[in-house]
Amino acid sequence: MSSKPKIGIYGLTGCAGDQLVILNCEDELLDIVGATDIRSFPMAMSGGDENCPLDIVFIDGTVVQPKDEEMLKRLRERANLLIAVGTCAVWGGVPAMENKFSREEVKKRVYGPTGDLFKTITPQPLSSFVKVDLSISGCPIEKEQLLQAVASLLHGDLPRLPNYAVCTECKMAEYPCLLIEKGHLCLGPITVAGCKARCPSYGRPCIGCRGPVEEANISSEVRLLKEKGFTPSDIQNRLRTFAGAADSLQMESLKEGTNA
Amino acid sequence: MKIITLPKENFAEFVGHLCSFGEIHAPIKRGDRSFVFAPVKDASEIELDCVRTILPLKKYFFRPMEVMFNFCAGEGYEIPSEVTDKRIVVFGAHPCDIHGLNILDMVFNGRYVDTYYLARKSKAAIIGLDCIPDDLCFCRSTRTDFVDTGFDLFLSDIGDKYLVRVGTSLGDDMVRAAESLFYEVQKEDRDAYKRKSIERRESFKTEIQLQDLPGIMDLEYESQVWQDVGETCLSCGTCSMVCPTCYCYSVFDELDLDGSSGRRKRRWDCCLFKDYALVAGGHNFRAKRSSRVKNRYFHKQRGFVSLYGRPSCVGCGRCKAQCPSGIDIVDVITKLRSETRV
Amino acid sequence: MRKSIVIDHLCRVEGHGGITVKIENGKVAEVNMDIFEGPRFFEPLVVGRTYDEVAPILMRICAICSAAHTVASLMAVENAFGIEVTPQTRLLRELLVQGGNIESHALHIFCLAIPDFLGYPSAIALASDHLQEVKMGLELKKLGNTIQETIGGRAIHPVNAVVGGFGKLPSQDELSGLKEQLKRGLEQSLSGFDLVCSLQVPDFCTSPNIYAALSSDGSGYGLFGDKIALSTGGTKDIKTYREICNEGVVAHSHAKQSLFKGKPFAVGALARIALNGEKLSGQAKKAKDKLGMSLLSGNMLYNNAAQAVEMIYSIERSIEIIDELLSVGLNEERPVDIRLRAGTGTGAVEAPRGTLYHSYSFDERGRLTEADVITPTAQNLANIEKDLRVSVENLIAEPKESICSKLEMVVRAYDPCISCAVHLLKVG
Amino acid sequence: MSDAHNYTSDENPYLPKPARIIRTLPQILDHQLFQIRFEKEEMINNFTYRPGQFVMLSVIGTGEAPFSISSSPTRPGIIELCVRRIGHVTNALFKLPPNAPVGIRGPYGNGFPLDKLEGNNLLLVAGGLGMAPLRSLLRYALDNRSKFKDVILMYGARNPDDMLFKYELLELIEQPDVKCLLTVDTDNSGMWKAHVGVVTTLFDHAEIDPNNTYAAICGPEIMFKYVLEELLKRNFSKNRILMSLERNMQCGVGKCGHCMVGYKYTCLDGPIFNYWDAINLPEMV
Ligand SMILES: Cc1cc2nc3c(=O)[nH]c(=O)nc-3n(C[C@H](O)[C@H](O)[C@H](O)COP(=O)(O)OP(=O)(O)OC[C@H]3O[C@@H](n4cnc5c(N)ncnc54)[C@H](O)[C@@H]3O)c2cc1C
Ligand code: SF4
Ligand code: SF4
Ligand code: SF4
Repeated sequence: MSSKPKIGIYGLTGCAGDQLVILNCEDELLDIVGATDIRSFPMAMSGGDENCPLDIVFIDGTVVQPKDEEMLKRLRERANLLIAVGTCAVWGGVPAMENKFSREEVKKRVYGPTGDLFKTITPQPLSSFVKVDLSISGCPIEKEQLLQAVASLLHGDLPRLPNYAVCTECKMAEYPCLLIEKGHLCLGPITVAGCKARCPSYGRPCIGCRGPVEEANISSEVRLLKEKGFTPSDIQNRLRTFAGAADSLQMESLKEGTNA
Repeated sequence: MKIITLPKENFAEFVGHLCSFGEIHAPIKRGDRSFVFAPVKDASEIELDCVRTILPLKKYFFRPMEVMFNFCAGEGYEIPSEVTDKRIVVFGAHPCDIHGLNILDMVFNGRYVDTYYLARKSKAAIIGLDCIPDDLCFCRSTRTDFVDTGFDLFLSDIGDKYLVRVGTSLGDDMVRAAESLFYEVQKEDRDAYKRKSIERRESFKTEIQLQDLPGIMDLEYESQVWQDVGETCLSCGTCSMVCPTCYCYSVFDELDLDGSSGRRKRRWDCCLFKDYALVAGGHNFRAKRSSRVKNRYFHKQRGFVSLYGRPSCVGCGRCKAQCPSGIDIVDVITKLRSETRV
Repeated sequence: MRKSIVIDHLCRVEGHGGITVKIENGKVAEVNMDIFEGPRFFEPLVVGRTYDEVAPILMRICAICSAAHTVASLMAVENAFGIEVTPQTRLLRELLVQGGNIESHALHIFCLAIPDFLGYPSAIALASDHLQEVKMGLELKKLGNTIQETIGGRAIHPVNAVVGGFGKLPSQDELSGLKEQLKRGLEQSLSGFDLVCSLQVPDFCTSPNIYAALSSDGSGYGLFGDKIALSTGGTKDIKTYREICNEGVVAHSHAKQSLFKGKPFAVGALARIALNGEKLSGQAKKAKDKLGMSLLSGNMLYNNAAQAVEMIYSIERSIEIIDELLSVGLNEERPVDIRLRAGTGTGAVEAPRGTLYHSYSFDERGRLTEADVITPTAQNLANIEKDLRVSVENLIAEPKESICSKLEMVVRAYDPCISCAVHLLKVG
Repeated sequence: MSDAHNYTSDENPYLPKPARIIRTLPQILDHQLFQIRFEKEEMINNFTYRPGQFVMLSVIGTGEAPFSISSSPTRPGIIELCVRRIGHVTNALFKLPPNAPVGIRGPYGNGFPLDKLEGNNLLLVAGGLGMAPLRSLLRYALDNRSKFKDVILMYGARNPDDMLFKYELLELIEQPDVKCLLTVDTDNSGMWKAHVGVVTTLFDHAEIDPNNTYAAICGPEIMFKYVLEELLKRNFSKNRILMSLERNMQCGVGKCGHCMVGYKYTCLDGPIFNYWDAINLPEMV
């Protein structure tokens, strides 16, 4: 038996982009494989071990149906460390975008009577169901952060991920501010960094794909966007595209001042 | 100080000579109305009228993110050669920019020296350039609108010539490398300089009263102003990143997949971040945003005075220009002064 | 005698799916390709969003073909507003899509399919015996990603391609750099092709197929076009894609299935080569000719070979595009301005797995009122079931395990992208 | 700007010096005493410090953190750090195998003003992990016994199992040249022979002359509060009350800004502050 950490890589409902990021580490993939004991990675390998205890399990995707929830809880039981990878797993992602209408209703409209054959639940992040030991957000996650995380985890440590806003990275890289210069609806001030301000680097406003930074001052962001002429519904749509389930983005907290 | 003149028609040629002293960096345009210091190949690329760049010159010497050393188990540490290898010539530093660097020089010297900053700084030539202030500049109030140390050469526009002050022997070398382009100062040059100097002084539109500010700040420690600014502030870090004299940083290790090699890095930090004053075990010495905002102003306007006898703000206006939520340092200080609440 | 074969979870395909086969009295009674990927209801979610938000949301239907989704989405938006993008934008978009094609095909061929043919559970296992081949596959995959990063700003879910054009243009240096890498990649894709040709392709799933693909515009082979070509003859305007993709709900699947005139049809690399292969040129043409008629034998297991041919094509075409861009020099252009108006538009692209349609309606304020997305895998599902049935019939005497692994092989040959397939459309 | 200068690594204050953990002594739950020795002979010989100073300890690959030196400069060669396991670096430290390499730089901070303390009575008041820096001062004073008048230690822990350096300190109770007062908030063992009650109750057991005594306090915030009250009640001058502050530190050498309190760097001007200075730091009021 090898003493290498036993790893499982799984996806719930989602685009599988975060698992693909793992496969996209073309230069490092063979090293990762060498340093770990990958027990199961259904997207990339057959014949995985679906029962053994795991040291680390990486999960991407959102919980949108009871099947996802069962699978997640089962993985939690098997895993020592459970890592949520990607904005879907961490915040609910695009599937959790709108929580206004009942999924069951839409399902009926879409699938007709056959819809009854499967159940859906309101899309939610992993942390709504199980304890999550580490969250790596991003839609998709950044390769560099993934590799950092893997290196730290193999070393028995949890990685320290950025805990500040995209603006910080935007300014470090000296991109002109789109909010100020162009009046774009940029979510950089409230979105957690780690992407090196990818969108502003292409002259595009941040759409918040990494989810909110801790203690984001949402109400100030909303106020300043209103001053720039955006309608409340446009602002709300934008704010809740990737992290509709986040507490800080619920309507009540948009009004109150947050921890000034 | 040696003072000479450079006719504007010789400017491009002079810039051409500078490349033998290092890679030339000067303000160029980025985006619709922003500027950055970046490498230039010749004088035509330089935006001489740029008022302020997004980032100040600190970015060259105190990098936004840098490897302090690489490590490998059993093999010790290796400092990246990038720290010390490159020579650059920075052209177009405004007086406030140079003051900013002078302040960082003080901070990074002292009982312990920051070898990264100092090594890079020692390999750079600084050529200053006068500027015309805009509404956001208040360097007259911070007394940083004029500079007399910290540059190798300093150019002041006096019409069809530049008046050139030579600050160091390196500056003199640069002049000598293109000796034929320079002339002695004539009477009309002196007159022109003085005239321009008054014109420039009169063009300042923004003033704040800073002399007794430390005392006022102590007095208004509990002011509502901090609460208000705390509510507006996004904690996005922009003001600190763009400030010429914000120098806080954080240190962290990065490990390679092999688990034994990696690097220690540092990156610019900002006292407005939630985790800035957090210690292990969870106690946060500045848990509220208002207390963090207050700290930024205190450090610049109050603490620095106690430590170095002057505020560290150089009145460049960057923090106001770049703050997404529009917080204006001048406004905050004015409010603090007029605060009457008990 | 009753027997059933159930494959709970298909591995090495993107998403969650399974296969159920019921055998009664030695005859195949039922064959189902089960899709239990959770539905994400993308189309209603995007209703009410402004036109510029649509692509960033809908590209997230799928990670592997997010470049194709992005471009199809942008084309549909522009079509609705009656905007023409510049030739430069069209070229850059094509380059982005070619990059996606290279990445996806490399991933499928080297990481998912070759292990199948050689009897390995994964590329990881394959690497212990065939390290060089796996490395080559990874390098080709990386090449596709590098193109997407350079043009789209990110390998997955591009940020730089926007309505009307691009946020930032690549530099000449970046393009020349890409070209150098592509030249190296071309060599590798040729050896990759040889490797694929050396594989024994069994013929247990051979049966007549109807193929559909965009009829490439212009003289060359391509991934874009305004017309849909069908192997039954004739072409149709992409605006009438609904006539071909007649979606219906089936009980065992969260994805809908498409039928053309009541018959299953296939899309993807094999379909494209069947319909447009005559237009191939260069090394890709040589490769196609080498395979000859076997490509058209009705054996879907040849899809991998078709992908290998396409990989050569995509690399050659990318070089061509870069040469074209560099020869005229990049124009520092901004995205074309948009005039909002109420309207409906359709965009179609050949994604790695086949034709992808996006179709939207907007109100006069540029807010989306209706969206419809038809993915290649959704179109292929019925055909997959058809092939599974044929296979079971041919294999019925074999032991269960062997049938199972062969059925999985059939499904994987289609390179299905299950999360893509699970989307939503309004009935009635 | 003028003379290009390549700084040698000797001048680089951020480079940890290679050292090794030669022994670990478990103390109480999640607290261990690490005995560390530099790899290089010259470092062992040249490393001198004052009680109250701290070092930056690197667990290479995980990071760096500040720790007070618990040993005394009177016993050179080995540096002792008493560490509580609480986060990334300390976790990694606790997991290191015997004889593992670590990095040390320092000593940093002002330490206790020994020149002032000498010739006076010493009153050391510690709570919990606050014993770490005070143990250095205590040992120093005992090794230089003649330089000090009375030496009094008051140390409180939650219960006997939470007492750092317990056996070492219990021995001191018997010793004539030091008054060692130990207390626990509660005694869960039933075996505890010394005092029970919060630290301040110990003040009733010692006679203290505020005019020729220096008090050094270190412990949790809440303890500070009560001990200060007690001292001020006894007319202690604010200049004669010394306290050790804890702040976030990333560099230890007065650059990174994190440990700034008001306008003082805890790492340069502290961590030992007298009470007057401390109350004059804006953030301490
Ligand atoms: C002058 C001084 C002396 C100290 N002496 C001791 C001692 O003798 N024994 C002991 O156990 N602890 C001591 N500490 C506290 C010790 O530094 C922290 O427990 C340690 O930093 C925790 O690091 P970590 O990575 O395990 O914790 P984490 O919570 O994972 O990380 C804490 C983060 O905060 C930073 N940090 C910086 N300064 C501190 C700080 N003071 N406290 C907490 N976090 C900090 C760390 O660098 C790290 O980035 C002292 C602190 C100071 C300032
Ligand atoms: S462009 Fe966006 S991310 Fe960058 S500074 Fe402005 S608001 Fe922040
Ligand atoms: S800038 Fe914003 S939207 Fe763009 S990648 Fe970063 S977090 Fe995501
Ligand atoms: S505080 Fe603001 S105005 Fe002052 S130096 Fe810094 S950025 Fe410039």
